[in-house]
Amino acid sequence: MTKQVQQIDRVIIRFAGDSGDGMQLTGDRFTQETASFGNDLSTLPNFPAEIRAPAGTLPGVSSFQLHFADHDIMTPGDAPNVLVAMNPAALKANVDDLPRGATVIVNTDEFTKRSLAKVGYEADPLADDSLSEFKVSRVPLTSMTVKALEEFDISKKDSQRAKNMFALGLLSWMYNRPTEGTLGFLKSKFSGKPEILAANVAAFEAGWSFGETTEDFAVSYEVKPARLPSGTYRNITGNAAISYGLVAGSQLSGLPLFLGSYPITPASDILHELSRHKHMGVRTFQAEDEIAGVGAALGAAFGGSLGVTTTSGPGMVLKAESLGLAVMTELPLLVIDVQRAGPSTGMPTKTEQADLLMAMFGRNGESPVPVVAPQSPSDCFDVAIEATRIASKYRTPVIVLSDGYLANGSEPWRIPAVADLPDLSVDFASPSEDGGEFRPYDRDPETLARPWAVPGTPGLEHRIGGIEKSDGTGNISYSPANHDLMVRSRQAKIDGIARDIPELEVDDPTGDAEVLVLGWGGTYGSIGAGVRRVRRAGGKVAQAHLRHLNPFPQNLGAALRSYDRVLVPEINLGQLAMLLRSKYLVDVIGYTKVRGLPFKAEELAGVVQEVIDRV
Amino acid sequence: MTKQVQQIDRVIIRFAGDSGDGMQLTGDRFTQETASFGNDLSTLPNFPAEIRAPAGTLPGVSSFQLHFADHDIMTPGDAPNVLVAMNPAALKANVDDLPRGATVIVNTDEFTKRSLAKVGYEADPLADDSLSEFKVSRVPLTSMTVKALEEFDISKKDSQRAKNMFALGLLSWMYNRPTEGTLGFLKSKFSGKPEILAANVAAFEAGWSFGETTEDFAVSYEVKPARLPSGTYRNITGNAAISYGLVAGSQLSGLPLFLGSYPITPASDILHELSRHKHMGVRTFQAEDEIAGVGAALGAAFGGSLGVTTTSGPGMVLKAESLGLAVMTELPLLVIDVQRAGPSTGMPTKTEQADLLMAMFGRNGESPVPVVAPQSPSDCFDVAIEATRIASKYRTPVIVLSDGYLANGSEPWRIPAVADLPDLSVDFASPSEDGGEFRPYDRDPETLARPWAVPGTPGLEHRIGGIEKSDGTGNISYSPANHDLMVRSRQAKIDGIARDIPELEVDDPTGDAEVLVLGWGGTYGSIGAGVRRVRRAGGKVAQAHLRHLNPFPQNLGAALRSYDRVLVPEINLGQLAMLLRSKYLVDVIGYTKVRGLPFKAEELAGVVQEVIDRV
Amino acid sequence: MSESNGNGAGAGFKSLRLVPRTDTEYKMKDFKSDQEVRWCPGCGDYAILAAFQGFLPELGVPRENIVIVSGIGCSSRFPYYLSTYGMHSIHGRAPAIATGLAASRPDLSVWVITGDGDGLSIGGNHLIHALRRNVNINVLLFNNRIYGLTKGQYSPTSEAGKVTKSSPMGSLDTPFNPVSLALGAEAGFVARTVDSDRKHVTSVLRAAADHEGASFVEIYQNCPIFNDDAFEPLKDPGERDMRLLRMEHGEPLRVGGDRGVVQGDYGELQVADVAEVGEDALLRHDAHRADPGYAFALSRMDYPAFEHVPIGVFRDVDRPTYDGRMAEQLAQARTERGGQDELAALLSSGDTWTVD
Amino acid sequence: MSESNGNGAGAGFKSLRLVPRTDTEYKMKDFKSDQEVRWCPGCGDYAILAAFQGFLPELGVPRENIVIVSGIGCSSRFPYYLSTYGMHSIHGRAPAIATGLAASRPDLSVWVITGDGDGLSIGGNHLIHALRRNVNINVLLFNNRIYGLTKGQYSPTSEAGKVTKSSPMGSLDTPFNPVSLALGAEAGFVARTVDSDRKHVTSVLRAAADHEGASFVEIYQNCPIFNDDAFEPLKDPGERDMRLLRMEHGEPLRVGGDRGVVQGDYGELQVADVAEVGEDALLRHDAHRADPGYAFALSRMDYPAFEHVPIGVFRDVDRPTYDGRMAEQLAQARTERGGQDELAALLSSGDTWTVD
Ligand SMILES: Cc1ncc(C[n+]2csc(CCOP(=O)(O)OP(=O)(O)O)c2C)c(N)n1
Ligand SMILES: Cc1ncc(C[n+]2csc(CCOP(=O)(O)OP(=O)(O)O)c2C)c(N)n1
Ligand code: SF4
Ligand code: SF4
Ligand SMILES: [Mg+2]
Ligand SMILES: [Mg+2]
Repeated sequence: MTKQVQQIDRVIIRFAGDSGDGMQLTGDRFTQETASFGNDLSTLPNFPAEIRAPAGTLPGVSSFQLHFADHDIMTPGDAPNVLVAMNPAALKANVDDLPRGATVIVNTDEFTKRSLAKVGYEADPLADDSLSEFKVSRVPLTSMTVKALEEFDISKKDSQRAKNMFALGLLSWMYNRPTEGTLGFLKSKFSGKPEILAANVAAFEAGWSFGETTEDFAVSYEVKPARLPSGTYRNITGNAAISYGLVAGSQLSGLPLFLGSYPITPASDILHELSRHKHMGVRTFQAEDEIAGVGAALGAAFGGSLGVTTTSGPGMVLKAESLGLAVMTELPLLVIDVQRAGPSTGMPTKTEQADLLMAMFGRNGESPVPVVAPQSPSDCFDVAIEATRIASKYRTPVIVLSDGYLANGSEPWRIPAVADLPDLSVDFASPSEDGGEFRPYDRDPETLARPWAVPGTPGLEHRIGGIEKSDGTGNISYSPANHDLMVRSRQAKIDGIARDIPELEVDDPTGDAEVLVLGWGGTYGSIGAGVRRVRRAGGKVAQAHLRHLNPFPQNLGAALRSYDRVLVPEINLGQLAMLLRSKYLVDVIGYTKVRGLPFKAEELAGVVQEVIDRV
Repeated sequence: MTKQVQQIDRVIIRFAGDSGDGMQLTGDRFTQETASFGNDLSTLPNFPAEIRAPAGTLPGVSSFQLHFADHDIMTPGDAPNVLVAMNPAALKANVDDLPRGATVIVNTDEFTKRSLAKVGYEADPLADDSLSEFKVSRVPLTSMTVKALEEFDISKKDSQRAKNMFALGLLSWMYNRPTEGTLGFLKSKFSGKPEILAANVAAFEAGWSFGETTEDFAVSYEVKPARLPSGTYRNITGNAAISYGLVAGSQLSGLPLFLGSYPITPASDILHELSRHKHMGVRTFQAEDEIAGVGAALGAAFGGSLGVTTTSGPGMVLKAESLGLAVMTELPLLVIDVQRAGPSTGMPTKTEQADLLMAMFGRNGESPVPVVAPQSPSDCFDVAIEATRIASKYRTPVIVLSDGYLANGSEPWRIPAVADLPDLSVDFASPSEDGGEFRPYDRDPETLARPWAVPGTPGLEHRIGGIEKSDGTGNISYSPANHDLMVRSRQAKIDGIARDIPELEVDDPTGDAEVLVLGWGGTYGSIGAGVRRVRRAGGKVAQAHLRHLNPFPQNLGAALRSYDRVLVPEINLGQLAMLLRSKYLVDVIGYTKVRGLPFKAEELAGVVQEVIDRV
Repeated sequence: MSESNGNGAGAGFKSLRLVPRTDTEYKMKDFKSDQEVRWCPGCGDYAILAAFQGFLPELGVPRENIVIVSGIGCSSRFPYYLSTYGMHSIHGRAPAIATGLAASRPDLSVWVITGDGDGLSIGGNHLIHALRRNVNINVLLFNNRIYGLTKGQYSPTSEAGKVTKSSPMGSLDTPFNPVSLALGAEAGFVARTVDSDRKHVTSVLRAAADHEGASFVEIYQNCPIFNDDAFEPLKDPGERDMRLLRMEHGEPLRVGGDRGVVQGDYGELQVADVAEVGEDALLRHDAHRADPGYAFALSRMDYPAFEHVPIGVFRDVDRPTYDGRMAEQLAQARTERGGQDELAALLSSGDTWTVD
Repeated sequence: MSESNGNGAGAGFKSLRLVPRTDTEYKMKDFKSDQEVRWCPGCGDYAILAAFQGFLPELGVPRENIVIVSGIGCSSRFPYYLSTYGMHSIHGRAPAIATGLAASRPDLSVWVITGDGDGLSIGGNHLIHALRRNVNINVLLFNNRIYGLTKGQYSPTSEAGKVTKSSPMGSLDTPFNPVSLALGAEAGFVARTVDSDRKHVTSVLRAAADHEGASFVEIYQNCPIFNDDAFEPLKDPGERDMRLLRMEHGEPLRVGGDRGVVQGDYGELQVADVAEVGEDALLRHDAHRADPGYAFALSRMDYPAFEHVPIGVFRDVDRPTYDGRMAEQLAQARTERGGQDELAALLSSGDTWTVD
């Protein structure tokens, strides 16, 4: 039977199932297939805080959403066009997000009385008309998988487990995905277990053939590759991109990388990733806590390494005292905060942007620290390099504010040529020719950075620490005038970085928009998508996104003042807005939602339109 | 010989000597004499960070400044009229602060070649004309003391040590101070050592007679008692006042006081003081670190105590994570930060106001906490009670920002009648009559506070923690809508306190000032004295001082807007200014000096006048 | 403990001297909360929870006078599943929080639940200080030798060389022995048990509750997801009796049927054939020795890994508790200084003067 | 240590395997910085500083390859007074900072200076973790049994009942025994010495430097201002020989002339009259025993306070160092995966596709 192939320009698919159903893996594989096919894409995994909450319960539902298209897209999508629900819990947890007309593929095998009752379904939603708005495909995924694997010498549990591969095969057929990547992946994953490998491959193929043959699926879809700039691409998550950026920063600066870190969701994967690159001289130290993590990184920085520490909110606050020491000793240090929903433990697996003011002010005394934030998963790479540049050039800790959405979300990334990356080489201090005394707090007149004198260098022996230092000599000083000078010098050094960063670029295609939407960090995609909608509907709006939160680009004030209204959407209660208002006395309008989730493009489009209408 | 007695209205005396010379004690005693005489007064101790830096060196100099008057005064004074210098180091370290014409009393015995060389005096300043601007009294304090004590059976070291009592006797004579207090003090201090007691008394009396008899001192001075409101007074430091305020808060609320603390300068004295009041049910726990200190206080609060933790900057940042937990669990907790010069270790014995933004924002996530600040040493008492009120009524941690100047400085305090103190009694939750389920996160509709259900109460068993809570039930919740609601509810609860605090009082005597000077915390005295000078010189200026930094008083915006210019002096780089600008979009003018010292009244008067002139 | 009757009032555990008694005859189910238990299938935490819920009625104290404080980790979700008061606090800080609670509320039975990461990594300092201070709390450390909640990094008790997500070439750390560490920190009560042996878990809980002051209990706990079968040699019916050294106060120390523990030249403990050394050469377990050296020696018997693993109570020695001494000081101060109008007296202490 | 010649190159301390040697013949004064020393008159820190400065030439390594890292406290001002590299860090964190430095720079000789508050109170956790990891650092803990810098509160080593500013009715805490704690934390090298005995201090520093991995040295230090004469019984010429137990590897353990150490029933160590028990009954000190039980037993000999105080090296046992193993893993990974254009290969690892 030859089936109809329908051309579409984009689709949003959400895989949902039990934590044990392998949905993250399924989504990942589908993403890789899609990436290698050449679509633009964006992903959003969503998993429970529990490792494996009880099977079949709502808290146990794990999902993975993928948006892909034949053109460039900016977000994982607001609402899925297709939901794959492996059990009643997955259906219940996700059905409210579906737009009318969406496709729902359900695993009917799991819709037993018990499973339904477990999540509070009084009646079987497949039996009544509660799903009448949707196109529902009923597939006995489990039993068909088991059937397809009858021949194999594996346990029943193992064959049931392969049902995610069946689902992946079916969806791969539906969207005409290339399959080599997945087959190769399975081969390496189950290299030691040939029987399991064969079974998984068979399940995948059975899913594919099922699509091809069953009447239920009359149409398959084609989403043409996107016309992306030429180059070699790979799909990348924010955490991987940050890890690579750090390794690149290390290589470009010639500073060996030392990571001191304590595991915490959603930052742990950076530790995991970096621990795999020892061959590039990367040292990873899993510390006893966050304080030791940053302490060790600072110790390594004193020794001439690129010291890095990675964490999330609850760990970030613990580093404040050591960060203060880094400010006082004026040593380079990278501090990566992958923000999650707070306060306190909050919702560890959910995203948020509420650590900005903490990054700015969360230390005793006047303790200025540069802050930068990536705007998309792949941008994490560039931001890590930029942070390395600032830290090593200005001899200062730098805070990078990533977030849970960027960390785990992914998108295609055009792999840069190493030769195109900036040269970050660093000059350590060397003994003065004339044998003069070494002055560890003599500042470079331009950058105001102090010399970085590394142990092992003869003649530069010196002592640093957290007590106020005398300008120049670095000796302990309690002099009132010196303290005032040093407080202002440290501030001036950080403020001066503004001269060394790009101006803010405002995207204002018509040139006469009256409203500017300004964001920072992980909201770039949703804001961009929202703005696009408004523009498509004929609205005029300018967009700009801040990468440097401290110091701000020099033209920021002028940019703000050249619009009638400035809208600042944030996943917090208005933290950037507060900084802008204070610095520029501009009455920016905050739009905030603190739901642990990225904004929806549609929602932002509405808000932007409203502001335009009000001008 | 009858000497002339000259009436003066005020005088500023600074005692300066080696750390081992007992200057703090001398100053303290003179202060007590002065207080009991009925002058208004204000003091400023100044000691080195080292316990006992090497004798005779500049870093080893310890001093105590006292300003007293026959009228109400606000600061310890800008520049001393009288300097008592026990050695060359003390002279050198302090001489630059003296105005022309000041009196200098030096202990000539210590002006040996060696001592002079130690501090870099190439020539003896007593021998050349370098002190010609001053009235210099050369007194061989040490040898006269030793001589006076020849009869006593004590070591030479002990007689030399008594030279501070000689100096105290001399100054007491000069200013006609009552001596019973000092004699009583010596009696109790040396109760076990009658010989030493007698020697000290003899030294004191010798100093007095020396003044009376020597030609060198032709005049003694009288500063009449100040006309203070009637009542019983005592002299009190900020740290003592905060301690008393906490004890009072405990008694007034009926909550037993539990202090969890780790020693740190300049906060340790609160721990010391509170550890002495066990008979009032005060529990003090010296923890292994600041985190344990606040943790234990929070544990005690969960158990129904008034949980308190005290610290300074470097310890404050360590408490951030636990503070976040207190925000999430919505338990009362008092956090006292006695600010010192930062960042990092900074200058532990010096004062600063640079922890305001940290108090506001130094936690991950949206984590609002009320912040209050005392304005003078005795005001610490009232602020501690106010903090208790807010914490227990609103079930929230409250941060009190004292500072090193307030902590160690002192002033007369009119002791309040206990009956006049507010009733802070607290209602713990009790089981509902109808046996309904207990909902630990049901909020009081007015205060938005949740019930405080204390272990031991039957029927109210519940679990709290740092993970986001479901509104009402308090169960763990990952619901996006609930998180947004809870983030906003916690914020609304703190914002709502604005309805429950006094409006800002603006002191604008002429009613037509165009400039408002707004301060917060420990600068009240200097600002007030500066403003007084301006007014005396005919300038018109309004003054207001913020006690509540979060939330602000409801009328603050209106107050700011009703002046042409608002000047905000701060001992930081403009932290309150930043909050005001952001919240009210008012272009306040910051005036900042970060020298580890209080502002001088004269300096501020100049700045105020400048702003007035510019309007 | 004076003759426990197993349930209800009068159980008379020493740590509960100041806690009210109840006549309510609680059942295990009375200690289950309404919250759904959320650990992975097969997690050892289930068994420990069941044992704990089963044991609580024995305490004989009102449910509302029991408080469970935990940190963060899979294990630290414990309080949610108990119908007592509870706090699921922050990572590593439970001993500090419990210290404040126990020191201010002698009428409560306070239990700390922690993990090998929570209690020994980030929280190591609070733990050792709580132990030396002898605060009247019971610390149960669930040792699965892995970070469970953060999905499987090595922990301070993971064996050296362990390959995990964060140690792809093997961990470089020498692990702590939690029992040795606790003994080095002056702990008065130290015990060890295994999740799967409910009877033994219960007996150790009972002993812990009967110790006034800080009790430290290491519970070997299986994490089937990230460190499955870490304790298999101690559970495998064919092997375990060759390895488990069940310590009973006053009884000879025996491993399996025919071997026992004797003392070496420098005080170290060794396993020998009873037939060879004779019954009398076996050491009799003495948990009450003032000197912790012997308990420490016992704690070293599991080297190399799991060769011989002592379970039961290593050490159970009384000394005054922190909270008890604090209460005494308060009482003494009150006696010495009572009888005045205290607040007014405090405020006007020191030199005062009057202005009319 | 291979035959030290006392100074200059070739000293060959084991912990300095990877540190460059120097031919410079340093003198003590070469290790004095230009900063004025600022401790109170009579402070024990002066003596330790002098001993340390006097010892450093022996190391035989260039001055610039020595780094001193300290926390906060009177003791922690140490680095300022030495002409080496140094960091006066923040309270309690020196072991963590030193860990990062030592793990990334095997060519340095890294010393941590800490106090009983800095190292055992706020910094206890970092200390015990550094010890178990066996990072190649030398930790000198100046134990004056008081918080000096903050003017005299009791510390984790202050005796129970101590009256201080923060404990007017006496401290409620049971103190740590730093040596027991370190041993419980798997330390490979543990020693104790006394500030006033320069020769002994030097010998212990020498042994510490000769241990590859973490060395822990407790130094009894007098604080004349806030805790004067805390160690008087060990210094008083009339008394000290009755109390000090000088441990020398391979030698019988003796106290004074006529008494020595024997082993008790449960492994505890006791002092007995040699005349009574006979010379042969005395234990011969063995610092190299793999099992730490004996060292632990030794550490308990000073109960009750200062009855018998062992000084010298309790334990000196080699095991691979953290930094050594880390370097090995890096080298191994490089061997296994070297030879490619590494950064480019990394960036394009995984599934890639090309757009033309
Ligand atoms: C301050 C902070 N740092 C890190 C984390 C992340 N974290 C949560 S649990 C945990 C370790 C859990 O290990 P363990 O205590 O052994 O508990 P288990 O999950 O194995 O029961 C970590 C690192 C956190 N929640 N807070
Ligand atoms: C985070 C922090 N908490 C507290 C302090 C205050 N503080 C400085 S040193 C010290 C204790 C010092 O005791 P110890 O380590 O024994 O050193 P000593 O002064 O006795 O040599 C304390 C509590 C601090 N500087 N930083
Ligand atoms: S991850 Fe391990 S410890 Fe955590 S719940 Fe699952 S099985 Fe238990
Ligand atoms: S206070 Fe004590 S430890 Fe500190 S410098 Fe003075 S004598 Fe030494
Ligand atoms: Mg664990
Ligand atoms: Mg000390």
